[in-house]
Parts: sequence; C-alpha cells; structure tokens
Amino acid sequence: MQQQKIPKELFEQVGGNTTDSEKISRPSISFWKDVWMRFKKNKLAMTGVVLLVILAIMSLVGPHLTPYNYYENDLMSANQPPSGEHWFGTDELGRDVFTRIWNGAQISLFIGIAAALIDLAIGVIWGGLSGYIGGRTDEYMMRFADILWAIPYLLMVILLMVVFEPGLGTMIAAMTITGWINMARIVRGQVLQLKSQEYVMAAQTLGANTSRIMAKHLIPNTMGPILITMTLTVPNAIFTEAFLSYLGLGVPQPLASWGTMASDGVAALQYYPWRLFFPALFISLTIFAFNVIGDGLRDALDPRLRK
Amino acid sequence: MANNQEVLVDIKNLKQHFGRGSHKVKAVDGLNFQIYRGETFGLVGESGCGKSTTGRTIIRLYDATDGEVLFDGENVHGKKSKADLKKFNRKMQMIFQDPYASLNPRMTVSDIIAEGIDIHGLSKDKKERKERVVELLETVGLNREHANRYPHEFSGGQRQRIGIARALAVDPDFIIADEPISALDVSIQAQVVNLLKELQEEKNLTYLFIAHDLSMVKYISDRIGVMYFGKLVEVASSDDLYRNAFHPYTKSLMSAIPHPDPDYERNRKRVTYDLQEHLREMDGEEPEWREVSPGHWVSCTKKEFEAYQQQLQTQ
Amino acid sequence: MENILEVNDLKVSFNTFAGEVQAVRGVNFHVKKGETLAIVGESGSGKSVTTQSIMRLIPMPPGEIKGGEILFEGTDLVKKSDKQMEKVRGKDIAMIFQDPMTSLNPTMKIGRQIMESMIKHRKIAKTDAKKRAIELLDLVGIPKPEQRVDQYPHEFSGGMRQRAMIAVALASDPKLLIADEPTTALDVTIQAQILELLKDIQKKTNTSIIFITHDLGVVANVADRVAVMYGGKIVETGSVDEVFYNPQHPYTWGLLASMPSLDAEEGELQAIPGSPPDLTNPPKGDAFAARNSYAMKVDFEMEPPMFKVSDTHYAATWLLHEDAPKVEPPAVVRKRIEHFKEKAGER
Amino acid sequence: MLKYIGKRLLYMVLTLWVIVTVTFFLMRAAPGSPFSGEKELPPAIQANLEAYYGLDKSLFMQYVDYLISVVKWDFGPSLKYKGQSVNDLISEGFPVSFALGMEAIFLALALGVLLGAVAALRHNKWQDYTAMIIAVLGISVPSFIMASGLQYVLAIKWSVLPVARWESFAHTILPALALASTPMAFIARLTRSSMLEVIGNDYIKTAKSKGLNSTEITVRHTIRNAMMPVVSYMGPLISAILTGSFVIEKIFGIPGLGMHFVTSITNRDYSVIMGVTVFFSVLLLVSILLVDIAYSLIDPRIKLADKKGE
Repeated sequence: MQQQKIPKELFEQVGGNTTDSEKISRPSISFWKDVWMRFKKNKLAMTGVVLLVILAIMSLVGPHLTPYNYYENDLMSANQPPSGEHWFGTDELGRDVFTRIWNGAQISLFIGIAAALIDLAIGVIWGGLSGYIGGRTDEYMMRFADILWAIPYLLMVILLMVVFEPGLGTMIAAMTITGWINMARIVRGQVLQLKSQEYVMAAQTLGANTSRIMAKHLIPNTMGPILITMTLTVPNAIFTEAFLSYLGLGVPQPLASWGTMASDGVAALQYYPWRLFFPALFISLTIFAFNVIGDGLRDALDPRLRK
Repeated sequence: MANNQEVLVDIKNLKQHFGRGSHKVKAVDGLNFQIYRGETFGLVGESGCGKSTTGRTIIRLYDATDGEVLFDGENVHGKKSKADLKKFNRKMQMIFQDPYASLNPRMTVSDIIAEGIDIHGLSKDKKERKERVVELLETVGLNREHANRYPHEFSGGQRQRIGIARALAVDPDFIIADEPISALDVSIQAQVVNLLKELQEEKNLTYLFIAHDLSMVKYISDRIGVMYFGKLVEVASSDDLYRNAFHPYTKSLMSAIPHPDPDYERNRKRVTYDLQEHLREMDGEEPEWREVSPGHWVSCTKKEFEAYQQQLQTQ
Repeated sequence: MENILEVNDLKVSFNTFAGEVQAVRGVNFHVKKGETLAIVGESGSGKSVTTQSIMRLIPMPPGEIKGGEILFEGTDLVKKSDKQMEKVRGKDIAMIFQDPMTSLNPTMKIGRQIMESMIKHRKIAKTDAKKRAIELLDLVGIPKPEQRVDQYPHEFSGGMRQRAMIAVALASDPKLLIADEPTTALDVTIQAQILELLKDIQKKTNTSIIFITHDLGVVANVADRVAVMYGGKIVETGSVDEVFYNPQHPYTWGLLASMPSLDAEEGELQAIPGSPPDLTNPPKGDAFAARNSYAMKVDFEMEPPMFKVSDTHYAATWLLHEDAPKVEPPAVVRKRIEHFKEKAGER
Repeated sequence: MLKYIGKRLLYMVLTLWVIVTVTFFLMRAAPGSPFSGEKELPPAIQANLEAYYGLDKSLFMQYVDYLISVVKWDFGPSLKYKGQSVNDLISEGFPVSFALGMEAIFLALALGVLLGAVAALRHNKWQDYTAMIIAVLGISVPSFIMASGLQYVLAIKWSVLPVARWESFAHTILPALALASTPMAFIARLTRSSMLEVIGNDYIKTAKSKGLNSTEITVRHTIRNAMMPVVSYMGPLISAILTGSFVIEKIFGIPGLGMHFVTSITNRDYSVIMGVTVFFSVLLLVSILLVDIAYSLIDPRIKLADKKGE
C-alpha cells in the first residue's frame, strides 16, 4: 500500500458524532401515505382509479346529457345503431341506450357498493368478535359460518331471487346472506394473527382494555386486507347481478341495469350486436377497474415489498 | 448475596399447560423461585423450554394453570378487580423480543411511548404528555425529533429502545425482559444491555431477564435460573453457577457457548447431556429441589446431592 | 498453500425504491486450500451479499455486480455465463444457508434433495446416488440414515435439517463450501454440534470453507483467518490470533469490547454507540467514523487504505498512518494485546 | 385420516340438511300455487292435484316427507312436465353437463396453469403482462357475455365452429371455452402469485446453489409447491363451472342439467328447482371433500398434521 501525503492537521482527534448516526434523513411518512405512494406507481391500478372516477361521474351526469330518459318508449326508433342522435343506439322499445347505460351504472354500482358495505359491517363484527374472544365462542361462531359457507353461493342467491319479489333490495339481501362470510373469515384470520403480536401484548401489559386494543391496534392493522376484500366484493356483486339478470331474475323493467341490458342484448345479438356491446363493455370495464385496484392495493400493502 | 434482601416476586409452583387431553403441552411445569428487589434474575434455557411462557404467565398475559405469582406479597393471578389489575399493570412491565413485531406499525413513536400514560391518565394535558415522551426518548438515547416518526423508520436497536421507553412510561418496579437482545447485532446488544443496567441503578428496577445467550445473561444477572423442558434444574448466583455448575444439563449448556477467544476455543471440551441416560442413572427416583450450597439450588436425587456436596468439599 | 478463491475489488449494488444501495463497496480477500475464512459483520455489512455474489445467487435485478473480479482457481466467475455458472454451483462451490427450516424443499424427500446435485454433476445412476446419499447422511451424523433418506424435511428437527443441508452441500465433493450463518437459527448445544461436524468434515475432505457469522465466539471456534466487514467493506483481515489478540481497527476493538468475556471481572460493557450507516448514501471517508470515538478529522474526509500490519494482517484505519497519534485501545483489547505479545514471546 | 374424513362427512350432512330445509321452506313460502300459471282449474281437480303432490298435508308433514324422499334419493315428479320425474331429468341432463364440465375444467386448469407459470417465470417482462392482461379480461367479462361474444364472432361471423347444439366434439369447443374463461383467469393469477412466492423461498436458492438449471428448478421445485393453492382452488373451480353451466347451456342450447334448471326457474317448477339444487349441493360438497383429501395426499406436511391430530 502506498501512503499518500496527507496534511498533518487532519490527524487531529475529534471523536465520533453519534447523534449524526442516529439521524434519520428521510422525511417521515405515515403508513397510508407510504401505501399511496407505492400505489401511485402502479400504472394499471391508477388506470383503474381513473376509470372508476369517470364511471362514477358519468353515472351522475350521463343521464342528463341527452334529451331522453331511461323509461320512455319510442317504438318508431327501435333498434337503431349508434348515431349522432342516439350515441349508443336504441333498444327494442326505442329507448336511448346511452341514457340507460348511465342509469344502469347507478344501479350496478349501487348494488356493488351496498353489497360490499353490508358484507363489511356483518363480516367485521362477526369475524372480529370471533377472533378476539377466541375459545369456545370462536369455535361455535366459525362452525356456523362454515356451514353457511359450504352452501353454494349462486344457487342460494338464485333460490332467494326465485322466491321473493324481484327488486334491488331482494337482490342485495340475497347476495349478502352468505356473502359476508368471506369478510368474516379474513377479519378473523387477521385478528387471530394480530392478537399474538408483541405490540398487542405490550398494550395488554400496560392495562389497555378491549375497546382500546380493538380501536388502536387491531382495526388499524386489519384495514389493509379489509380494503382489498371490499374492492373484490364490488365486482363480484356486479357480476352476480349480471348473471341473475341473464336468468331473468334481475331488476324489473323499466329499470335499467347493465345486467338486464346485456341480457336483452344477448337475445338480439345476431341482428343488433351493439345492444350487447355497450352494456358488456361497461360491465367489463367496471369489474376490470375494481380488480386492478384490488391488485394494486394488495401489492402496495404487501409487507414483503416494503423496506 | 441476596438472602437478606426483600423478596419482590415470589413464584410458587407455577404451571402453564396448553391444550387438552393428549394435545396437552406442559410448557411450564411447577416452577418455584424468588426474585429480590433490585436484582436481575436471569432465566436461561433452549428454545421451547418454556422460559418465555414463564415470563408471560408471570405478567398475566396467560392465566396460570396452577400456582401463584406473589408480587409484593399479593397474588397476581386469581380473581381480580379491574382496578387491582391496573395497579399491577403499572408496577410490572415487559420488554419484548422482536423489535419489529413489538411496535404497532400504524402508530407514531410518541403514541407508542405514551400508551401507558394515556391508559393510566398520567398526564394532565397534551403539553405534559409531550414533555414526558421527550424525556423518555432522551432517557433511552433518542431525541425529540424521533417522536413523530413511525417504527419502520428505525433500526432494530432503536426500536428496542423505544420499547424500553414504552415500558418505563408507567414507572414500573419490575420489568420482564423477554430475550430483549437476541434479535440485535452484537454491537447493538451492548447498547441495550448497558441502557438496562443504567436504568436499573437510576430507578431501582428489578429485572427478570430471559435469554438463551449465557454469556450476556451472566454479565447482566445477579442470579440465574436454568430451565429445561418446563422445569428449573438449577438456580444460583451467576458467579457460583459459572464456577460450580452441578446439574449435567447446565454443564452441557455452559460448555456449548463459544467465546470470542481462539485459545479458549481450541481447548474447549464440550459436555453432552443425554436425558435418557440421566433418567437411567436416577434409577426411578424423582429429583427434588435441594440446596447444595447456600443459595445454590439444584434439582437432583439424593445420591446426586451427596455427590455434589462431596465435589464442593474437595475443591 | 495456493489460493482457491480470490476476490478483487468486488462491488455489488441493489436498486431499490429509495435509490441505489451500495451493499458491497470494493472488497478484497482470498481463501486458501483447506482453510476456513470467517467473515464477520453485523446485518447490512454486506457479508451475505459478498458470498452470494461468489455463487452469483443475488437476484439480478435488483442486484448488480458493479465491478471487480471473483477468481475461482484462476478463472473469473463474474465473466461466466449463466450456463457456465451452473457447472460451478454445487460441483465446485456449495452453500449452506442460515435457516434450515426454509432452505429445504418441503415437498421433496431428503434423499432426493441430496441426490440431485450428484446426478446433475457426476452423472451417476440413481441407485448409486441413493447409496451415496445414505452414506452422506451417516457422515453428517444422522441416525438410521436408511430410513431418514426417504423422509420429508418436516419430519426432521432443526438441527437435523441443518445436518441434512450440509449433506446436500457435500453431495458433489465441493472444493469450496460457503456457510452463511449456518448456526444462527439454532440453539447453542446444536450449534456446537454443527460446528464440530463442519470442522470434522473439513479435516476429512480438505475442503475450503467461507464461514459467515456475526458471532465472534463462533469465529474464534472455526476460523483460521478472519475478515471483519463494516459498511460494505472489509476493515480488518488477518489470522484468527491476529484479529482477536492484536486487533487494529477501532470497529474490531468495539466488537470485542462490547462482548462480555468469561473470566474477566468485567466492568461496563463498552457499547459501540449509534447505528450502522445507511448504504444508499454511504458517508464520506471512513464509514465507521461517526461511531468511532477515536475518529480523526481525516476519517471524515478520506477513505483509509488497507495498512499492512504483518504479512497476513491488514487493517483499514487511519490510526495506522505514521502521522496518526498513538491511541490507547479499550482495556479489554489491551489485555488481549498483552496476551498476544506473551504468545509471540513463547514462540 | 379416517377420523378427519368422518368429521368432514358429518359436517357435509349437516350442511346438506340446512340446504334441504332452507330450500323446502323457501319454495313453500313462494307466492302463488305452482299450478296458477295455467288456466283456471276446477276446485275438485285442484284438490286432486294437490293431494297427488302431497300439498294437502300440514307443512311439517310435507317437510318430513320431503326429507325422507331426499334421503331415498327421490326428488318426486316435475310439476310442469307431466309424467317426468326430477330423477329422470337429472339422469338425462347430468351426463351432458358432466362431459361439458370436465372439458371446461381441463381447459381452465391447463391454460390457467400455463399462463400463470409463463407469467411468473417471465416476471415483469412482456410475457407476464400479456398473460395477465388475458387473465384480467377473463375475470372482467361475465361468462354469458363471453359466450355470446365467442358465438357471434367465431360461429356467426366467421362460421368456423357450430353455433349451437350438442352433437360432435366441434360443438363442445365454444361452450367449454366460454365456461372455462373465468376460472382459467383465476387459476392463471393464482398460479402466478403462488409461483412468485415459491421462487422467493430459500429452498429455491438452495436448488440454484446445487447448479440446477432454471428448467430443472421449475419442474422439480417450483411447480409442485406452487400447485398447492391451485389444488385448493379446485373446490371453487367446480362450483364456478357448475353455476356457469346454467347460462352456457342455455346460450348454446345444450340439453344439460343446467338448461333444465334455468327452464325450471322460468317456469317456476318448484320440485325441479328443489331437486336440482339439492343434487348440485351434494355434487359440490362431495367434490370439495375429495379435493381436500387429494390435497392432503399431495402435501406431505398435511399428513403429519393429521397424525398429530388423531
């Protein structure tokens, strides 16, 4: 090793600077801010967000952009292809498809969001209690859920729709009657896992009561999986709505839902393919948007990917 | 050394069994020992021997299957009013093993440290709370700027110090440290151990220090208990234990620790412990808890007891 | 003795969210035939990255070998293609990982996992490979190897799995064995058994070993030579006696002083204050300077070169510069140096 | 193992009982008589009919009768098609549905695993993106739209495949594809994420350190471990295929059980709805049980858990 010439005064002893080594140079970021920054980088997920925002705005604004409404028949102009007058064409009763699509958006999104919210409420309470109380109570609560879980979801929904008066309420009720179990299971799993985390134990040793542990420790740390599950419940409900509509169990006429419109479109496919195209497009776009948002959230929340 | 001292924690026939029937695991199976005020009691043993369960049962994270934990003469277990439990929660605290899992990732450092203050209403207003948090941060070698940050921004050693600050917030008398350094790097371990020692002197704390690293335990503890499969096999002052370990399991454990000393390592003779063979030697006799020399207890048979005493005399 | 491995100025980086992490920043070392080199350092010091680069096991991307060469028996592994590397891995160089619970495939029988590299590299028949697998299990001290060979990893205890992992590594008689913290996840008594086993095998097969650990006790036990890493660099290297009894770098001093020693009537442990450096923007000068109570102005300005202490002993600290003031190492270290002088006197 | 299966069977029976009971009371609670759709019947004939179908007994007795006949595997006569029993419908329609379902399951598994594996092995490369776009499309497009789309393009516009009916193998391709599209997309995503997780495991590093090449690592170490979640998806897969078959069979005019079921819904043919629901439930529960048993046979770790559990 060659020794370079170094000015002598540099060899003055100054000692270390420990406070420097403890300094954190990066700006402080809260958990959700961090998740959002990660999420923003996911182009596909952001596409989903933009799509959803547009869909939501259009569902409110869209119906007012045309001189038509969703229920008025005009048999003279039935089954018209898309044109300057009817942007998405008309259906067999001459109703403007563009107007109906955005009214349908209201209904489809409402069904999806309502189902997700009901699932959320029941699922979080059931799963949270089951997991937190544990022991026998947990066992019985989960057995009950297991039995319901084993009932084929769509079959049960179909049965309920056959029996009860068709309508929005029935449909949402039918979807949530067993739909909440998925959420309950996820919440329970999370709570069980978190319960044994050392920070929860620390709170217990400090004398925190159940409500404090729930509010400060368990629920904030379960939010991620809950959010992901919700973003996947919404498209599932929209999907189910479409499926039921195809079986003739959808919302009654003249209400427009994407499902009923697509179902009618299938019947008319051979001669008026655009009548399937538009509802199909929007159903698919919505499900797509929710799915990529769900995926994006999952990635953004994945603890293995963070440093 | 500690004989004339006041007993702070008295553990009597403590048992902690998990599961039922054939699934039963006797994690802790009849422990008896005392911890004196102001001392550090080290509890060592290999993974799965029940040492962490012991700590958690003492602080009532688990309800004991049987036995008592007397803290200052009062049983911690059994039926207790909420107020009584809260009182214990202030006197007894815990420091955890995993610097990552022991801090809630969604809370700021200041909220984490102030959790005890909030629960027990120890500050009059926000300002006092904040001052107290800063004071605690400084006690553990961090500073004001760290208060509003989140756990993931800290290194393992820093996190462990935050955990210590959280425990200190309620001014406890007794702290159970459950492997507080085993997840840390060597250079950081000493920081934490020194901090614990300083705090002990300053605040007259009593520690139960649970670990598997015997050299560090020896350094920090006044007395040491060695656990094997849910039972204590030997308790002695730490110097005594290192000079005169009697129980064959203790011997094997001590002979297995590598020391940062090549010459020592070249000559190290490892002793192995074979439970089956030991059981055969005991010849069906149940070992009992006997005092071989003052303050040095060993779980042994009568024959072994005599042999140990002989061994002491010839020294 | 000839060098089996020579690493020259190796630089490895990872591209992460926060920027480029310079995990290894110019590392030089060599391993001789039949010896054990221990690389010590704390987490984030770059010791695992260094050895995984030798095997070219770091995921690329985000990892990248930015420079330097890794000469194995004279040929540069950095320049080899992936295909050529496959012929080196397992055959010439084998590796044992830290966590025996996760480093074995849970759905494949232990025997098959041992046989794999034999069949691949030595093209022997399955029945012969199985026979050899049983022999290997026996060699690493697993009782009833004929039965064990057909069991799955979950049927093995932690210590047994690490033994099985060693058998996997030994399957093709590698010339160099890299053990990456092989005992960290194990209890002390099991650790002692595994260390004895490794030394025993080395004696029998004359394999070279690179042993990575953060435990100085383990280093003292297994190593012939030691390299101390800090902040992505080697700060001191020498024979095990030199590093333990005549340490030169303040970081090595700090490590030795922060461990309780057995016999000494010890006072306070001398902890190294502060936290390790953030390698996304490594500090100017000596990476250890901020935590070094002996630091001089120059430590914050310039990186110290490797100063020669003896033919085998080098340390990267400005304290060894002729113009540097003489400093007193911590008491524990002074005692060690006295011991070193006594030993030298005896010789 | 036997104890485990026994326990599972018990739960299955319990679930079935809940399904049968719920189905029964729901149907009885349905508005209107099953015969109300037809022209006004004279009261005497109405009473006769009701007696024939057991509708004159008390509700509870009807329930008990129904339970007994279900246990005897007799779902009674169809209300709409005189002279045909529900059992007839099942034995007639099920083989067709079964063939279609099998073809779809095969397609979903083969294509799904292939897509997922390619995506995982070419992570963050164009192959990954392509495969995942296909998968997201499969998930986003409801099966009846997919079916109609395929029918319109491939059969009506280009006439490369038959539009409908159930005659030759060529007739099965479109419906099977349409039926498989959604589950295939799920399997692709599942395979991908599971493979990515396995690739990150330490034992893959071990395999690499042995000098195995990437094909050997994938075949011997990655695929098998990554298939576990896919195997456990088999239950939901069968369920998805089964319910999907309702619309697919209707669109393609396939005389399977799903088509009968949909027709019975439109006709409000309650005994058929009930019978087919119970049949489908049994089918699903049994296949999920079989999948779980198969799973425990594939994963050596689970066997141990069972041994411990016994």
